[in-house]
Amino acid sequence: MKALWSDPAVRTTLKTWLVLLALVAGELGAALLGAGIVAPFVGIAMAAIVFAIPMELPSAPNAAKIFALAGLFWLVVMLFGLGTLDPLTRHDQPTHFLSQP
Amino acid sequence: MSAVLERGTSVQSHPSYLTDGTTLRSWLLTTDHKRIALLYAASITLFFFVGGAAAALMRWNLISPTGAIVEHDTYNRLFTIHGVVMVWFFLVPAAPTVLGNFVLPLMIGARDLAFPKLNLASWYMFMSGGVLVSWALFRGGLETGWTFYTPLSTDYARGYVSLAAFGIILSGYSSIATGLNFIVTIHKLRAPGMTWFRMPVFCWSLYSTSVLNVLATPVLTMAMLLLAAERILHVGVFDPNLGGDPLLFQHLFWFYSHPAVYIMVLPGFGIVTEIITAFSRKRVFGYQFVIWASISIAVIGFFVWVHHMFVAGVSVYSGVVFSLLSYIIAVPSAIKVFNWLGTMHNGFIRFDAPMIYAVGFVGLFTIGGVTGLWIASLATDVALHDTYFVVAHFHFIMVGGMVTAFLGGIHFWWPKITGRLYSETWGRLAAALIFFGFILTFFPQFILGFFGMPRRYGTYPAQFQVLNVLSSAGATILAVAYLMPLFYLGWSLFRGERAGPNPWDASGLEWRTASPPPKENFHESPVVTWEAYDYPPPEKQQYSLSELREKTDRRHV
Amino acid sequence: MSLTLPAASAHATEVDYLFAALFAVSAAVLGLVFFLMIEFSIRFRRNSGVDRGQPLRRSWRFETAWTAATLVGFLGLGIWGADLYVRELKAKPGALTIDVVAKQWMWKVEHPEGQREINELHIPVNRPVQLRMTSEDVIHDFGLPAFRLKHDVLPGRYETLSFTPDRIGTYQLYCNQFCGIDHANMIGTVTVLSQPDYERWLAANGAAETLAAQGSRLFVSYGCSGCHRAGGHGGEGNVRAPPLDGVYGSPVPLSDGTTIIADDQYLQDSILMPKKQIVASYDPVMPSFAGVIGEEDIVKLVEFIKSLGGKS
Amino acid sequence: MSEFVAPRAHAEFQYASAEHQRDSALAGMWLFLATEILFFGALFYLWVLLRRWHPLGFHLATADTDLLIGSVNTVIISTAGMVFFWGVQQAKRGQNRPVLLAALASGGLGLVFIGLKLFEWSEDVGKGKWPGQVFQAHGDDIGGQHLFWLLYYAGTALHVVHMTIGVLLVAWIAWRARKGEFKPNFYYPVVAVGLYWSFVDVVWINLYPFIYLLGR
Repeated sequence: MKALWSDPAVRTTLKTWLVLLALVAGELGAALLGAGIVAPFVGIAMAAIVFAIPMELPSAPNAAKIFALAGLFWLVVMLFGLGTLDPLTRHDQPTHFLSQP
Repeated sequence: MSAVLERGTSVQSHPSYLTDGTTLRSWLLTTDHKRIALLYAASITLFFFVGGAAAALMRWNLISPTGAIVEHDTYNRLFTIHGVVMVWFFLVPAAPTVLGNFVLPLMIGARDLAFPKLNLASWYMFMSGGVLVSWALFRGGLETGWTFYTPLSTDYARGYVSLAAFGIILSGYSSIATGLNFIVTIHKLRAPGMTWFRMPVFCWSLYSTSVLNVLATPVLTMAMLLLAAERILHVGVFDPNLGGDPLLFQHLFWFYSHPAVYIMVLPGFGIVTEIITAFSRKRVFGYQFVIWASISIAVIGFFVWVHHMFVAGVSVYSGVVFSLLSYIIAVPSAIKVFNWLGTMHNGFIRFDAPMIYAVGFVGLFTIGGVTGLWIASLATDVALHDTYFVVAHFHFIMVGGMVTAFLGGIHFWWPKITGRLYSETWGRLAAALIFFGFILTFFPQFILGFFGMPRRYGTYPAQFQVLNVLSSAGATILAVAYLMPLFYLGWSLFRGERAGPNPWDASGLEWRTASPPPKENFHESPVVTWEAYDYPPPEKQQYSLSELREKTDRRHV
Repeated sequence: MSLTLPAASAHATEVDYLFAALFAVSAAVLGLVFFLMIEFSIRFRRNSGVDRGQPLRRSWRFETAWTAATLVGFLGLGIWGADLYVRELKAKPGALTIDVVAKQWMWKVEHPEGQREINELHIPVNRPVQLRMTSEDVIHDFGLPAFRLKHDVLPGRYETLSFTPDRIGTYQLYCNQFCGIDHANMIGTVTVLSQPDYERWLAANGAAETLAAQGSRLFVSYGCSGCHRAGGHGGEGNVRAPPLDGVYGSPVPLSDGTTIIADDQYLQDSILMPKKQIVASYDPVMPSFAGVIGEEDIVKLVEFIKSLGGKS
Repeated sequence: MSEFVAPRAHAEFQYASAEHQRDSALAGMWLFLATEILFFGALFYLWVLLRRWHPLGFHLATADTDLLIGSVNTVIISTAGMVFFWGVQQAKRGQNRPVLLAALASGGLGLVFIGLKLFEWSEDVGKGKWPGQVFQAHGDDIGGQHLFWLLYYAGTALHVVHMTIGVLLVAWIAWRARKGEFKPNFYYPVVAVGLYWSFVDVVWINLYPFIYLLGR
């Protein structure tokens, strides 16, 4: 058992796993206490951890980094940045869409 | 030409990719990028003529203000199938999958693409999508327009919308696979010495195109999946009656479909650059500027999609922001035109068929480009939106630009692909006829649109008849002209003169191997020690006039 | 028939100036490009013996300068267009509000005094008009070439289009957004009449009650007056629901401590989603009328409440 | 020049070497994941905006989801990812047996996840939460609730499709490990599958708060 623990691979894996579980517990607890709004941000933090450790993005080849960052950049800046410009600045005057169940 | 001979190749000892296996199986299960390019060429030609037939029927119907041959419903199905087939089964895939597949590995000195099996799988995905869309077509088609706006497409259209949507999703995955393959190939498989800034411009434009394909297409896939779900389950993310918002569909659709415009035209820029530099015997003017223009078009292309929605009910802020952003993309396009002209300056220009197409492209693309200014400006867009002006504008870019560049590229690389020369006389004749037919078809549409004729009308007020008849006459000429290459190119396959490795005397790695190339592309792996387009400077090209004439005349026997 | 494109409003004329500027810029660019292309094609054809000794000196300064100049010029056109657009989009004071409901494949128009017409729109000259448009089914587009205007008409919400006609005449109306089989038949006319002609037209076509008067009757028939007091309906001293006289345009204190101005949107929401904003010191007892009261009747009820005074 | 001499073991003919092939394959996988980011990103985009327009409906609908199964599944999928990560690290040392064990355990956890998800779906459908004509809900903003459940099925179904593909890939790794194919200089298929498997994890990690936690 001790030999297993001295293996850095096992240590990294276990530590990361515990951090992830703690974050899940944290967001769950926050939601139950009525602070569910933090949950998506915890989700993003967990995603960052997975990208960094099991997916080894920081030590990946340059091409891989460029591709991953391009994906994130397009998601954040294009789709969410520019894409929400209209929906969030529009002043809709809805008619009664609720009339149909 | 001498480069090949110096490298001591023996053309006879290696079979070309065409003769290495002749069974049907050796074609349908091939992973050779050159054969896959030909598989694509065959399927794309088929789709082009399906879409073209729909266009011809539409144009003939519009000879009469009351509709000469078909009812409204049929007309609507015709323009929908024209749009769907032309956009997703011709314009988006054509240049990358046919010309890109064939010449990209040759140009960078690779033996194949990075993932040959994925390349074959991409053709099968494309064909499955094509089968679904054709199936929808044979069962009666659909009547939504290629834009699939909700709630028309979800609640009201009676045609085979979901089937077509799944076909488009499959063709989208095929584009993603091709784009991914190209990007990794360019990153990883360049020959020794082939640095990023020694790559031909066509490779750069394929790279930019692939970035757009890979990052924009998934968004369309999601939009189309939800569209099909809405139609099948009667639920409504995009349906205002069920709490959704139809503009969200339009946002997702144009998030893909505006970059798709650049997906379609960027490879055209690359092809035209290759042709102009080869036929002017001069290095591309402002090589790095041209490359950075491609990259910035690819990125800025994502900033502007809301200009398709100025009258759709978007907020005023976003209208103003996206209108100004749309103007920015005019700059890299202007740089490209400027540099094409700069390349011709001081060149030794030879007007073979590919060069006629390339110069025609520059003219038509510029017309398409400046009319883009008219519809990027908010107040004038409101006047011109959804009229024939827009139809004419994007056909100048798509047909005048992209199809012309594609045909130019086919003629340019035909000797490399087949090892044969086509008839130059017929080639020039067809090119001239295409330009005449094109201008006659689409120029009147600018005027029609300016005077308010709406698009997607199978009938129209009588005041528009004269121009519509002109346009239909042009379309007829165009249809004949587009059929011509099928015949003389087909004929050259069997009777054409043998081309030799480098009939155009062009620079570039693809011209330094045999025509047609051997299966593994190069008999001996190339090591690149020269810059792209290493033509000597004009003042040092010591050609006597008689030598020049001899070189020119050789092509016209 | 020859092509005609009248300019029937000041906005249309202004847009035409922008068109002229765009035409000039386009002609200049195209002229330059085509001139150079043809010139180079001839001068530098392969077997011409012209001196090719002077290469183009591409200086960074020159390249940057023309790029920046192009960009600034283009942005100028963009700002010009945006300015026109924003000004025309603004609601104009004293505008005549007309309701337009689109359906496959016709335009239904309802005037404030109750007149209705189909595929036609009659309006007076020199008075701002605001169209309040919605669709019963798919997306349509109300397109008016003579006014250089068009706007999509969406189901489920109101879109507005405002303009001030300044020339008497009859103009084309098109549906510009593809809306199904008979899209090409969804066309009509807009007739701009002189003020006296418009009065005559109103009189000839509309003995009908005003929207507000119709709303007054609906106020009773839907049972609103059981709880709310308004315009003489409803009992005195009723404490279950707030009285509505003079409420339009006034601030309303809400139970969550905030205050809201009672505009059209608020009134409409209060009928359809009464639990969304509860007026302070009242119980949330009002049922939702979503699905009970149709769209046209909602418009009438809101008009009635507006007619009871208040700051508009 | 030397890059193009006869390829060594495990490299296809277009590559110069095994490392060359590995780097290309991993770059390709990352690029594929970038497309997946945009694919799921479009769904989250709709989710954020519709939630903003229908806070009440989404709030009410969240209360009808099964928080227990959702949370257990989150733990399971995170564990599955980490188990496979351990396998990846062993593969780099060329050890096949730990890779086999990790792949089997991780794939097994994946199957449990899918099983629980199927059970949860049957529960949801039993509660009338199937979008379309049969949809049943109580309270206000039925339209918003309906939209929530549509997004719920879209997100979870697409995720389960990815999970299923992932389980198959992990099984393929187990099969190759059993044959003892991985060596210290040939392990990139394990890394590539690990990237995909972790990405499936990331998608769920972000779906979880949107489905079960926000507005609860």
